[in-house]
Amino acid sequence: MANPLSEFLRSYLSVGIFVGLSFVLFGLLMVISWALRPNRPQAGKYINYESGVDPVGSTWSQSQVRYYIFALLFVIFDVEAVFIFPWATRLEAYGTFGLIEMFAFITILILGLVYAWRKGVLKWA
Amino acid sequence: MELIWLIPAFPVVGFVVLVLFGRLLGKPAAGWFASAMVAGSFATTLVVFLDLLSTQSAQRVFEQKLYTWMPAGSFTATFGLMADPLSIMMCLFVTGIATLIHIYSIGYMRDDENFSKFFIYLNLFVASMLLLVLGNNLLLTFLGWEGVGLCSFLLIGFWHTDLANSSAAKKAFVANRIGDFGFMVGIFLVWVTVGSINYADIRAYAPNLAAGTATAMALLFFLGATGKSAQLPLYTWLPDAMAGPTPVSALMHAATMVTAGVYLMVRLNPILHEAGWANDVIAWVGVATALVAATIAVAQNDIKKVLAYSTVSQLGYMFLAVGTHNYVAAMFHMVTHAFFKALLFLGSGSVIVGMAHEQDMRRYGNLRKYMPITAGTFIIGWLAIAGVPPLSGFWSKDEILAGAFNAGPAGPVLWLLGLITALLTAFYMTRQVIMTFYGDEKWREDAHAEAHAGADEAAEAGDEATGAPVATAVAAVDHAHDDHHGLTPDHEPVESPWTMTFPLVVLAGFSIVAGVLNLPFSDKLERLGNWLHPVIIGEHHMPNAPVLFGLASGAITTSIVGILIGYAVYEKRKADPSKIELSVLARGWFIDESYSKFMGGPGRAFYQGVADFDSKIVDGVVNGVGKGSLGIGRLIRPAQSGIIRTYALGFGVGAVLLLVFVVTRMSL
Amino acid sequence: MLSVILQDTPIPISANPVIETPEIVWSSLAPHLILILGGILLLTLVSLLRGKAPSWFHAAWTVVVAGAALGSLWPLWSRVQEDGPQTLIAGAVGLDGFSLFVTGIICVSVILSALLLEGYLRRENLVGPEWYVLMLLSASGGVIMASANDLIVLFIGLEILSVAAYVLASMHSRRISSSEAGLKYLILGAFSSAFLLYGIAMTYGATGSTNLVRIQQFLVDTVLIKNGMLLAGFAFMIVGLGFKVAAVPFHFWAPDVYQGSPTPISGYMASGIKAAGFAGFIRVFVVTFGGTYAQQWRPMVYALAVLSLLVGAYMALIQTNVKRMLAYSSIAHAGFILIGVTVATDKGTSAALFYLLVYAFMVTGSFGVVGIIGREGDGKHSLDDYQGLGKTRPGLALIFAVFLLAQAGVPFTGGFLSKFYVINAAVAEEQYVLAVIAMVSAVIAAYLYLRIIVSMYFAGADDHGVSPEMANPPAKKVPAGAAIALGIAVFATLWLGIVPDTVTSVANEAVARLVAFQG
Amino acid sequence: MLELTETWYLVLASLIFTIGAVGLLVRRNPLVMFMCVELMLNATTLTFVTFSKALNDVGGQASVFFVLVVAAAEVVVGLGIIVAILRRQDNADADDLSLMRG
Repeated sequence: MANPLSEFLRSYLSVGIFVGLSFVLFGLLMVISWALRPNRPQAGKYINYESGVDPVGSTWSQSQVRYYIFALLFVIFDVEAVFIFPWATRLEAYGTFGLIEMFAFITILILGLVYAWRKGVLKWA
Repeated sequence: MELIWLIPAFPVVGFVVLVLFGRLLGKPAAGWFASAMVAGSFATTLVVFLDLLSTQSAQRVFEQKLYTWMPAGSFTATFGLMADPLSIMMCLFVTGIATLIHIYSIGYMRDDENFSKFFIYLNLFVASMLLLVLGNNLLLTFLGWEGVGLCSFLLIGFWHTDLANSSAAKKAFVANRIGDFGFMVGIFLVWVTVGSINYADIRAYAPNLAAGTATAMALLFFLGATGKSAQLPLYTWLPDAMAGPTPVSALMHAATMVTAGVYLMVRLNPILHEAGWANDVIAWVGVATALVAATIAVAQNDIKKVLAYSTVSQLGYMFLAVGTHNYVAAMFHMVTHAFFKALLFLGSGSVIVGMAHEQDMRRYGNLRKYMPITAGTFIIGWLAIAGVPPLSGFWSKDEILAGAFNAGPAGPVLWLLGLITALLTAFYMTRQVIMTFYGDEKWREDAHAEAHAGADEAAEAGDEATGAPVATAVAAVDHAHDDHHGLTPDHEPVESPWTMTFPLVVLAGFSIVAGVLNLPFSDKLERLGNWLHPVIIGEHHMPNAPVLFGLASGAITTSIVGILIGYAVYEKRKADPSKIELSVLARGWFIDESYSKFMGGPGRAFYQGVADFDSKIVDGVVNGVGKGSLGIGRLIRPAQSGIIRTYALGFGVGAVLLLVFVVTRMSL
Repeated sequence: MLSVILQDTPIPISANPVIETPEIVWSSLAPHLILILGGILLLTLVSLLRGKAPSWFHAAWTVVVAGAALGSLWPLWSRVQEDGPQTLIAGAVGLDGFSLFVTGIICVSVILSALLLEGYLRRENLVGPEWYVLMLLSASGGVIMASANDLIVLFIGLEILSVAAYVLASMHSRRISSSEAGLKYLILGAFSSAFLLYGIAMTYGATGSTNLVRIQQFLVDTVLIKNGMLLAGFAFMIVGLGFKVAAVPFHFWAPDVYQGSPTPISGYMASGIKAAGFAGFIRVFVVTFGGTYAQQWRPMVYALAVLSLLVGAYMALIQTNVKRMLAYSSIAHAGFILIGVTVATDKGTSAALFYLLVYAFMVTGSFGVVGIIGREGDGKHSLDDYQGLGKTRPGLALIFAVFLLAQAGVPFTGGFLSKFYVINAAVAEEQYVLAVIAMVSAVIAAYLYLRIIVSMYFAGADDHGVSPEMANPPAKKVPAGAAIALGIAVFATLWLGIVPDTVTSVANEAVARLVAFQG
Repeated sequence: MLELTETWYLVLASLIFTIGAVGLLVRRNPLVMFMCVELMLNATTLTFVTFSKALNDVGGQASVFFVLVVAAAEVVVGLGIIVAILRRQDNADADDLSLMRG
């Protein structure tokens, strides 16, 4: 008789196995390459790799505000998605009421987007 | 009867009009207008008196409630006037004398610059006196009481430019206030026990007053009376009050104001009836005052001072009568005294005017040659006060003495002391008359005597200035207050104008006739007794006929003896006057000085201490609280440090405290 | 082996296809909808017109929208009077006298603040629709909170209200203190809403539902043996709501935020947001837990009230900046209103409501005047900036004096009556100690108000009492919007002081009732 | 084996809550303080879910959504303000922001 605890754990077994496999695979790759390559440290090898171009400034460089704003907008619409997905799965169960409700929800957020767009927030350059 | 409100209304109207248009009316007109007002009030009183006379003696009480003056929860003071035999009798002689004195003062104050102001105060005085007398409850009487006190302050200090006068006025006011304190506490006590302050309610409630409270009330009101009527402890202000103009002395400090105390006692006789030993206190204080004042009067040289002390002693008589429940005699003596004392004061006033405002009797002499009418009326006054029969003085004083004789065990002793006082009264009055109107004209041979008089004055002034700081420094010989003093040897005294002599004659007439008011022979003749009967509670039985006659004859002999001694000493120079006029008497048994010394020394220190206490401790506490709260503010200020994390900390602490509270109350 | 594992984990697919959705009576949600739509439409309109809209348009629009919301209250009020309070939308929102009254207060506060804001923004040239949109949305949050019948709805209303307020507080871009205020308000606000939420979770755990009606029902039906969880819930909720209302242990943010944020916004915060906070407080504690559990939470609120009264008054004494003074005095006022709450009776609630209404007028007016006197850059708020105001701007000084006296509780002003009713309610419940402390605090606070009046009229007067001209007096002409707002506020403060009975009768009826949701 | 009852989760949630609260008190950087607040909010969601499971009532889990939305809104706005402040003073930590005090 599998007591309830193990039943509970067993359902997580599959997750555990995948995680274990991934770690093992990654570990093997790193160890083998470390073991085989010669070890001649030179200054040039340790500079940041900026797709071939010489790195400029320190790591703490001033990041453009617009990156941040896009991140914020992303968060807002991502949370919106969080609400739309469960609604979408049960669309027909909610009937027309659900439809109107969700459209209201979406239009409000769209209006927010319109405001942001008109405000010139989305301009990239 | 409904006209009763007119009686006080006349002088009030007079007061208001004079205040507004006094200066416009000018010199004589203002005086005449004021006198007319008081005369009007006198006429109305007469009408009401006759109306009252016609009604049955039992229903002779008429109350007229004008309006509720002070509705304060359960306590309501109504502004009502009461006309009953006692109050109307008082109104009669108050307005009567006041009219005469108003006329008199038109002449007396002729050359005074604020002439109309004097009459403003006089009218106000009459109005408050009438209010005092007619008021139907204690509060109204108290209002009148204060009004009269105020007017006496204003009038005594009328010539306030002179320091002596203003300090005398202050002294009078303070002494009255001490008395008023007793009066006020009395009113509160009455209100607490009786529940109302109307005389009718007091009279109804009186029988079931506990003896203790009745005695307390009687003593408190007596304290008020001593203040106002200048009895023993608080009499010192009356002699100094002579600093005021003579009509004032006549009106207030002889006839009307000082009798307010006696009126109050008689008005509250239902209480006195219940107050056991308080009456003896009143009697003894009365007789003691009479004796002491008489002895001092013997040694006074200022003409008005003598009369002042004589007033004090006569008032002592009245309180003796009140103390022995002989209210009728007290009122009778009050009326007769009012007449002849007013006469004597006005007479002395006209003498002073005649003698260029010189008040020292030692510089008078033989004035009957120059001022016959004044002398004549003065002599009538003198005989009346000395108690020579058929004049009014004899009847009233005799009744008091007779009443005192059979008033309980101490009666004869009281009677004897009263008799001695009567003797002294006769003596000092004779001395005054002789020094003023008879003998040689002493101011004539003043040329060589000037130095002597000067020295004498200096001596007098010298000893006076020893103790007294500002409050009581009234020069013993207060020289004439206005400027043109200076009795030059060749001065020819002249008789006063008719406006001054006419009242003298009228008063003289009354002094003679007044005796008829209450003759002891038969019931019918005791008019005043029957008249006051409904007001008085309880019977006062005079000694039976033979004893009465014995006492009467005793009284007559004493007054005759007094006059003869006076005549012998002063006219015939049998004995040396200085042996009698001892300096100790001249200075009023040092009572006055001892008061001022006490006030100057320890008294002041005490008051200073109280004042300091108040400023340091009481104010200190109040400011302390203020500073304290600011301090607390500063104490908790750092908590607000501006840093978010301290705010969050405060937040956390608050939450934790709440949780701790919850844990304590949790029932797991 | 993998497929075995995958098959075993069932994916729940519910059986019945149709979920019955709650039927909604739209008309009863009128005020909420008007405010929300008003805000959003304003946003879109202005952004579409791209800056061609005149500057007064935003303020006018806000006033119209708030006025409409206020207007919509009347039919709802009559409906509530006829067939009693109702619960709507499956128990989420309650419609009763209480919520309508508080909605009224919030709308009034929005109208006055919008009018004041208009002049202020033009002077600080920060014109933009965002201010008004945020104000309208936060107002709608407040309205939701006032009429919430469910703890979660209450929380959402609170959050809408506060998030908009955080932004409003920090919108004065040029002033450092504005962003500092915003940050403080934000972090502490978030901190407190976490507490509130944790409290809600606890209560949910203890009573099995977040719906106030069901909670009340549950508490009536069952007697909790272990009430630890519920009491902990009370404590946490008190912390959360206490913050919103700036009751003392949680008041630290108030002075800094009121001082930092733009003055009309402080006015709005002090009146509108505080009213919503108290509405939440009363709805949750007095109404739902008012019965048997009252003596559990009352001591806590009692402590809050006492601390607010005393600390508010004492700290106010030593301030030199007028805005901070007004902030501390608003904490003292919160203390007063908390008395109405602690008493937990209908009388207490109506007293608190009346107090909130009068307070809204007084505070918005006061901050309005302070805003005008603050001059360019909204920086001049220290006491000596007010010296001689009586002489240079007599009208303004007089209006400010009226507001200050009203706050001090001088008779013939609304302030007096409101304090009177609250203390009256306390005395009716024999809370004498509380009443005495209230009066002491009023006395101490009076010193504060009079200090300002003195500096306006008397300070710096030379020997014969002539106070000097102000150094650089504020703009001669008071902006139109502000003038209207101040006029309304002064009139209302005095009118409520002299003829309060119409309003008090409404306040007495406007007591919250929880009604079971029919069907 | 030990039984993972409901109180375990509640204790865990309250632990997270206190960690978040203390974190906010201790750390200086506004961003980190903000994260602590988020931590506290998550603790509440955990409590909600535990209670919903124990009471077998779906309401608790529904409220998790609302908490989620609110947290998101707060984050967006909060970071907006914090970034606005940080742009003004590069290394602003919470203690410097104490212009207003007393």
